[in-house]
Amino acid sequence: MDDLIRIKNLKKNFPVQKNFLDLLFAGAKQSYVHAVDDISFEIKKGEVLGLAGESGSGKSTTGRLLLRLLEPTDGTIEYDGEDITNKPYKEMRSYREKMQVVFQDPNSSLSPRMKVGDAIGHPLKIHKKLSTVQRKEEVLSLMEKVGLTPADFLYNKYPHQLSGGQSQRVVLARALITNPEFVVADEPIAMADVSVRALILELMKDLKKEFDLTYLFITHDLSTAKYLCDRIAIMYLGQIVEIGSKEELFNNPHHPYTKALLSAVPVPDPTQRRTEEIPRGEIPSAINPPAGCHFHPRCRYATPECSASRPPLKNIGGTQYSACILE
Amino acid sequence: MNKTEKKNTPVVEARFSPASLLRKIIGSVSKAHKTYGLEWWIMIAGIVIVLFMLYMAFFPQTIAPFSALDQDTGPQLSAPDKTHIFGTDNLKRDVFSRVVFGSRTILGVAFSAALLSSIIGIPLGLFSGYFGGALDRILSLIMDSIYSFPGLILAIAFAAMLGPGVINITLAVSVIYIPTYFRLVRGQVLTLKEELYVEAAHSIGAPNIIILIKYIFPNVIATVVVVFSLNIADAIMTEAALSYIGLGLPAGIPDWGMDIAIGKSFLPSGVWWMITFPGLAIILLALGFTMLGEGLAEILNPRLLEK
Amino acid sequence: MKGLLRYAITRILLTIPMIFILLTVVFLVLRVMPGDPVSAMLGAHAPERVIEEKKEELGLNKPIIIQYFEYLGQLARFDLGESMVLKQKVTDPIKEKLPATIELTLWGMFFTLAIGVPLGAYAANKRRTGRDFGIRLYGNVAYCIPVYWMGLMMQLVFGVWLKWLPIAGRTSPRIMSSLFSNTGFYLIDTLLAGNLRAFGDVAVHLLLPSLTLGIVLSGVFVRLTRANMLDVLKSDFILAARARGVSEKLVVYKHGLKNAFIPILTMLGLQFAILLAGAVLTETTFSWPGMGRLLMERIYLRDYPTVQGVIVVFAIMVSVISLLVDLLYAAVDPRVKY
Amino acid sequence: QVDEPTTLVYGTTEKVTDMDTAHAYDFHTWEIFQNIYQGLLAYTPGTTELVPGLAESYTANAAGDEYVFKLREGLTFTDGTPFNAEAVKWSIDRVIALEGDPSWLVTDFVKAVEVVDEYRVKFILPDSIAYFPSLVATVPYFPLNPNVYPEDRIVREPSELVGGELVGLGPYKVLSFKRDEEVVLEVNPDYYGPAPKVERIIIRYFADATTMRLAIEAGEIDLAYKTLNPSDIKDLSTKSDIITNQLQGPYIRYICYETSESVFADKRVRQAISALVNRQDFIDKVYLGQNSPLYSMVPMGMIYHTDDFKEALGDGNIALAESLLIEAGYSADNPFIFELWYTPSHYGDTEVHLAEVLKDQFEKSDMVKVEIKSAEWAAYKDKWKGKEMPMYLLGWYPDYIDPDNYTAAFAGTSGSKGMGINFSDPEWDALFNEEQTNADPAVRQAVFETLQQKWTVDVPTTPLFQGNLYVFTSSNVSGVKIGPTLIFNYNQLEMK
Amino acid sequence: MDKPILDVRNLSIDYPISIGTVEAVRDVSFTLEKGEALGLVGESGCGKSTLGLAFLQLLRAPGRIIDGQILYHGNDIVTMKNDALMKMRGRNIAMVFQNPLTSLDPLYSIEDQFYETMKQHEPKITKAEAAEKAGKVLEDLSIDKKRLYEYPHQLSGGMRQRIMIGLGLILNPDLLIADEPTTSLDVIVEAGFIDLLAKLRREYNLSIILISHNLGLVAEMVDRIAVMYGGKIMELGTAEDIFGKPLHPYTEGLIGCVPNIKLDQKSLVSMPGSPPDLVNPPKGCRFSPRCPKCMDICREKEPELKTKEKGRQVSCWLYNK
Ligand SMILES: Nc1ncnc2c1ncn2[C@@H]1O[C@H](COP(=O)(O)OP(=O)(O)OP(=O)(O)O)[C@@H](O)[C@H]1O
Ligand SMILES: Nc1ncnc2c1ncn2[C@@H]1O[C@H](COP(=O)(O)OP(=O)(O)OP(=O)(O)O)[C@@H](O)[C@H]1O
Ligand SMILES: [Mg+2]
Ligand SMILES: [Mg+2]
Repeated sequence: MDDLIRIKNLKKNFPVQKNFLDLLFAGAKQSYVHAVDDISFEIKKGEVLGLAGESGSGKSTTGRLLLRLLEPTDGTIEYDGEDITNKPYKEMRSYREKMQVVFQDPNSSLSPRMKVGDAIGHPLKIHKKLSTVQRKEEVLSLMEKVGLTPADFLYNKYPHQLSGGQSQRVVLARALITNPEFVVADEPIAMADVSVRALILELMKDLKKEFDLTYLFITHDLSTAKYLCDRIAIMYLGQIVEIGSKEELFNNPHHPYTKALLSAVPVPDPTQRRTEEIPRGEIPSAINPPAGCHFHPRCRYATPECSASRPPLKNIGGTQYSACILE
Repeated sequence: MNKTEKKNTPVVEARFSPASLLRKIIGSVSKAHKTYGLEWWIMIAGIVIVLFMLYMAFFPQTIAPFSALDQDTGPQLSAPDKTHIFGTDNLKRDVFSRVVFGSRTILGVAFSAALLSSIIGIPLGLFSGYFGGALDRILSLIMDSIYSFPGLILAIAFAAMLGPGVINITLAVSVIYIPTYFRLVRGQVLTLKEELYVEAAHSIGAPNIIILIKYIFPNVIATVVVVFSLNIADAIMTEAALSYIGLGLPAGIPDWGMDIAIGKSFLPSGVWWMITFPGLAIILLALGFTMLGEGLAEILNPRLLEK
Repeated sequence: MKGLLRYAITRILLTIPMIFILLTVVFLVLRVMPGDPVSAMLGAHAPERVIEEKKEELGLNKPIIIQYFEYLGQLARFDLGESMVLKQKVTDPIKEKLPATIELTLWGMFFTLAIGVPLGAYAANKRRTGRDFGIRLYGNVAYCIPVYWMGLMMQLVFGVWLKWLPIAGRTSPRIMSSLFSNTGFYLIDTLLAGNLRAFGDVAVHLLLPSLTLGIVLSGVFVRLTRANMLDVLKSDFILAARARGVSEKLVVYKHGLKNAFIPILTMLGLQFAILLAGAVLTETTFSWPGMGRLLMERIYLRDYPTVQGVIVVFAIMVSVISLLVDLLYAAVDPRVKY
Repeated sequence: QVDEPTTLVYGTTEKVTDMDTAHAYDFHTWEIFQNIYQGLLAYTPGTTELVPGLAESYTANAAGDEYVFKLREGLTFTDGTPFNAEAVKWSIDRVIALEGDPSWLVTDFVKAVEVVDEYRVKFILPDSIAYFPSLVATVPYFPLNPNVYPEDRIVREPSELVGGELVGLGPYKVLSFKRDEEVVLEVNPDYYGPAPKVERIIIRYFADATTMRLAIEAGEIDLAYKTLNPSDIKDLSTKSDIITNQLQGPYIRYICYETSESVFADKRVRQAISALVNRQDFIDKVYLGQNSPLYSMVPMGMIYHTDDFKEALGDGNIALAESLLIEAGYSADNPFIFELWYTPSHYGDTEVHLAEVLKDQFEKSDMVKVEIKSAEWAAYKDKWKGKEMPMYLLGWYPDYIDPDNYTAAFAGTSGSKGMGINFSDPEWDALFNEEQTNADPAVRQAVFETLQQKWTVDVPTTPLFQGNLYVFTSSNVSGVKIGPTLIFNYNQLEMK
Repeated sequence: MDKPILDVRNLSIDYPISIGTVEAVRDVSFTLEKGEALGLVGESGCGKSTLGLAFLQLLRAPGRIIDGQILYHGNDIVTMKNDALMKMRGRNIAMVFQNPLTSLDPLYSIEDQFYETMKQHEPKITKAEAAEKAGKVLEDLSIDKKRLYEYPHQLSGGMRQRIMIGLGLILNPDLLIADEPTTSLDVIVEAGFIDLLAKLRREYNLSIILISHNLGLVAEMVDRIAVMYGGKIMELGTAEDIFGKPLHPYTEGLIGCVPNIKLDQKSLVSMPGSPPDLVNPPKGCRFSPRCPKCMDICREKEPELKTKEKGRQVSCWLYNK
């Protein structure tokens, strides 16, 4: 299998907003949120890579960087062997056809004043020269495929007239209308009701087969990640702490953070209640992350060494890599 | 669904009759009232007032018994009675007729002023907010400065500069409302710019100008409509205030603010009717637009007015 | 404290561009205006030579851009210059009229808040009752009343018909004006002089104009307070406080009103600008010798420096008020720290 | 307890301008000067009769271009400075040098002032000037204290004077001065004449007529003078506890035409429009009957006044107007269209109405279409200079009491230009010259009669009305004597 | 067995709104024993929060209880007077809400809010006493005492949630109602929170009603579960029973929807459709339009909540012959 996406040493800093007079007076230095801090990975064609981690760990930022919706501070992004890190906005347009995104909140990712049909059809309008009738037909047929039935009826609805599940399908349809190769799904089910979650997950699975897709699946729910992904990367404070195939990671987690996450996931089975202790405290600020391994203040196994320098990702067998000095 | 059916659909829709249209309107009215409750009635009251005033402005002669300028309608300075329901002024003109004809002036000025300031303010706000940069900062600074300053005082300066006249006063009033639209639209664009659907539009490769027109502008328009209506109410007050202090229109055009100013000197003699009625007319008209705007706001976007 | 000071200084510095922009606008507007101070000042008989000399003397013959930069230079030295039509410093009439306007607006603001906030809070608490509806209607109508018309009506009722209250001026003609040379705030001056009769006279004169302003502006605050109260009463912490058994009175007034007051505070700065505009009209209606009247008079006389000076003072007043509002804000809201 | 001085509170809507005789040029400031200073000549209160003031007598030479005034002896200013010919010369020279607004009243008529001896001063005129004595009674000719007034600059506030007190040789002095609020006058103990009966006068400045009217009604002021609204005057006149003093003032209102290039260049349309004016109608409507129709630029009550306009053109004479218009090439299909300008605040709130009623009167003829326009005073003046206003409304208070001041100022080539009328006719100019230089009353009478006759033909302006003045006092005040000169001597006032 | 701490009988709640009446809760009955933890699960909009608020008579306008009783230690909360209610709230029954970020008044310090709560119930308490007591509780919740003098915005979400619990527990109530207490928290913080609740439950002998749509969370915590759908209880039983052998098709669907990290699932059960419109609820069983095992009778008549076996109730025609 080829790599469809390859990113190297990707970084993204967000300047912390400060009044310019503040800077002038206090002499305060401009500080940054290190949202994504030097990460590298690749996604193979046809693969589903999961990106998991707590809130604020930089998952969405990574997704946006891949799609060039944000400009990286540093590092490179390759798509299908081509470096797209510095492609100008206009040239990126041809890639947009192949790379798509589905966001967390279907309601806010649809313009409230745009009819369903127009919203789904808009990418076509931009990328393909089709007559209005042709476009409508394509949209309708895709709507049927993603289960937006009766398509004809829903075509002229506004997003607020749809149920949560339907909106999420519209978003999926919009992402798929140009026949993309790669889809970034940023927590597509986080806002949905339990029953809808299952429907969307199933649908995504089916669509992947039908359209031969590659996914970057962002989630903070490891259960869903396990259900859908082939490989999973665990992020903590802008860094990837562990990456590996689903089986490797779940059966043999290496990094203490991965372990903690796994044990914290509630299991819908009262007979299997958790017994392990979980780490204390909350994720620190990404403005001044702890030195060395970012996780060390919460880590049960932390040694002085951990705060000294950042441990690199190292192979610990198979395709599994972990950024922990522990054996 | 087969093709013949599809083709039929528009035909069915096109075959409308006045009766069906009426049924549709009544249907939506009654449904809407159920959904929106009191706000709906406020808006209806506003619409009724505004429509009435519009009618008055367009067809004053159907309501007014005299011409606004007729200086021989009866006795001088007579209190309201049967022939002159609002009394007469010192030039023996009929106050009621002047109020009726005056609606045309004030509505015309207020509406054109609001329109003009929105036509200038909205695009400026859209571009400034969307593209940002140095121009945005400069524009914002200018607009904020003007906005935070008492508008009427600026309008006074402009009106004094331009001199009296319908067009001049319209310009003077519109200048002070440009920042209102600019700030509103810019603020909205700044939030909308961060919306996921705008990001989604970027992700499908839509050019900036399309994003601005197709994704951002339609979402701004709802609030703009509300503010436009409230703004007309404001412009009405400003126009009347300018006329009141003598910076409005030259003589010969019936104008409520000016009539109040003139009536003012008769106040100690107990001539209440010359000021009372034009004033009530201003209140009613402004109230109409405020209620319309507020109703719209609650219906279109309940969060707007709280800001 | 240091942060506060820095914040205050920052804020004051930030007002400089605002004043600069307003001045530029006003400067240009005044120069484009037909008529100039010389023709407003001199009689119809004045020979051309005198007019020219006068213009030369006032610097009106220079290119506008030069006049503009000269004026800015002057301002930078905190000098508002001299009136062009009357032989006086611009600051002289301002010093005299400013207290009148401040006295009027402060009391106007007092009545605005005293009427608006309690009514709004009450209406929110009695949501969807007849009283609520009545108060909302009051709010809407008050907002739409032209302030000068309200003033005239007050004059008509209380001055002309009932003859209870004086309808114009700051004092009765019989009160000697030498009494007021201390601060220019008549209420304070009369108290300082210990002249209670005069104090009463001044208070009575202040009543109608400030009440007029108060009533008209209270409309906004009724609506604002009501909307904010409703919003706050819906919020989670109100429900949480109730769930802990906190009494209704505390919930509504300690938590509800205080929280609702924060957005009202934000509006206060802006409303003050409206109040100032209203004061201009009220001054005209009640013959109140304040800044608004000064402005109008001097615009007619094309007294450029004085008009500009008045605008600067208005702008400073607006800024000072919004600074005060911000400081108050910090006092009320622990989330805001300077 | 000290006795309060008898105090009279005087209300007015006027304003004090500069406290300097070299610069003040308005009736109210002049009125104050007339009470704190004295002229060489004065008027018997309430009449146009000139009597000696600070000068005991005067003589003129045969050519009429030199006047010698013999001053009253032994007077000193409050600070001890003697009043003498030096002081008179100093004062006149100062007015000439400072070139203030009214300085033309001196510079146009006086070539030089010479000290003859301690109490004798000589005015050398460029020409014979028939009405020079009445000029000498005007404020710019008032002698000032050379040790108090600065020589080289105009004084605005009394505080700028040496000593900071405004006191002259007149019956009153300024006790305190608060611009636009109040001026307090008190008896001048050094006044040589009989002491005034009212010891203190507080002049209260009102921002508007309404307030002043309420104040006099409420007894808060004892006297109200200039300017009340017609409705207030009407109401106050009916009040039993208020005394109404009505007088026919020298104040006139008229229409000006731009006669050189505007649509009014043709004198026939000026005649036609004058014929359309209906004076009683607007007096009733706008002024509630309070002014008098005026049919000549020379006001009624002044010497040589005739009513020529009445006979020649009449009032609301549509037939005549239309025939004149047809002659000038207009018809109902091709109406005469023009702009009527007024200035909204300078002449009070009634001005709008005057414009509106005039428009209505003009448009009584189908051949006339009027568009009303307005401009504030400063712009108004610019506009008349720029010939932007074809027709505009003005009013006139005399500078000195003579028909010349009502005629030459409008129709003489130079005066007319300054007023924006731009009327010029050598024949007229010759007549003005005659009337100005010839002191013979019979000759002057003939000239003015001709002029008034010609006025109805060439119509450089159309007289509208003559203003009545009203002084309201509370019932305990008497002694209001204001004649056609409009000089209000406070020392005539009495309070019961 | 002791008398139950809470006995809910045939409770029905309406929200009359302009377009009709939302039948938010219908005919709900259950009991809660001392020290027991009950989970209330169901999809969004099925009336869980409404029910939770009803126990304190805190329904948001225009909600009102139209029928039924809520017996707390035998006293009916539904008919309780305002004064009595006020005394009961916080002291006997405490409640923790979904959004910790907005559940504390931002304008008052944590101490103020503790003091206010205590003062309300013990008018004589001094500020110092209150602070001491509050400090102890905070320590129990592993929060530094010093935090007492801070304002809500200075605390993290997790801390605020614990403060909310602290405010709930300060008066030693015996029943805690937690309405989706962890929705806005991260998994690790959430897990910590569950541990904390378990500890408190042991120490204070608390009874808990945990409202959540996170089945995993409920499975971790509670003894018994009530499954709600469309305002009604569909099934009630011990956690093991509900997850082990669900009876109601809705329960079955709900459980099948959720991916289980401990399992290697190839596919999930999907349950098409959406919860009913409670203004016009479907005729018959409210779940019938979405039910895979729907029978004719289901569309006609509503089933009753019948006891199937000991401690097990279900409302379904399948078991209700
Ligand atoms: N546009 C932005 N400007 C400034 N900071 C940002 C921006 N976007 C994200 N951040 C910061 O970057 C960090 C990472 O954010 P990101 O949204 O990538 O996290 P996440 O893992 O997706 O979290 P979540 O699970 O909450 O979505 C956070 O601290 C966030 O506050
Ligand atoms: N204040 C209210 N006014 C009108 N209807 C309401 C109100 N509050 C809730 N409802 C309605 O009552 C029903 C039950 O709402 P409730 O909030 O109890 O559901 P829930 O199960 O807690 O849902 P969620 O999981 O989304 O919190 C819903 O249909 C809701 O629309
Ligand atoms: Mg994210
Ligand atoms: Mg809920």
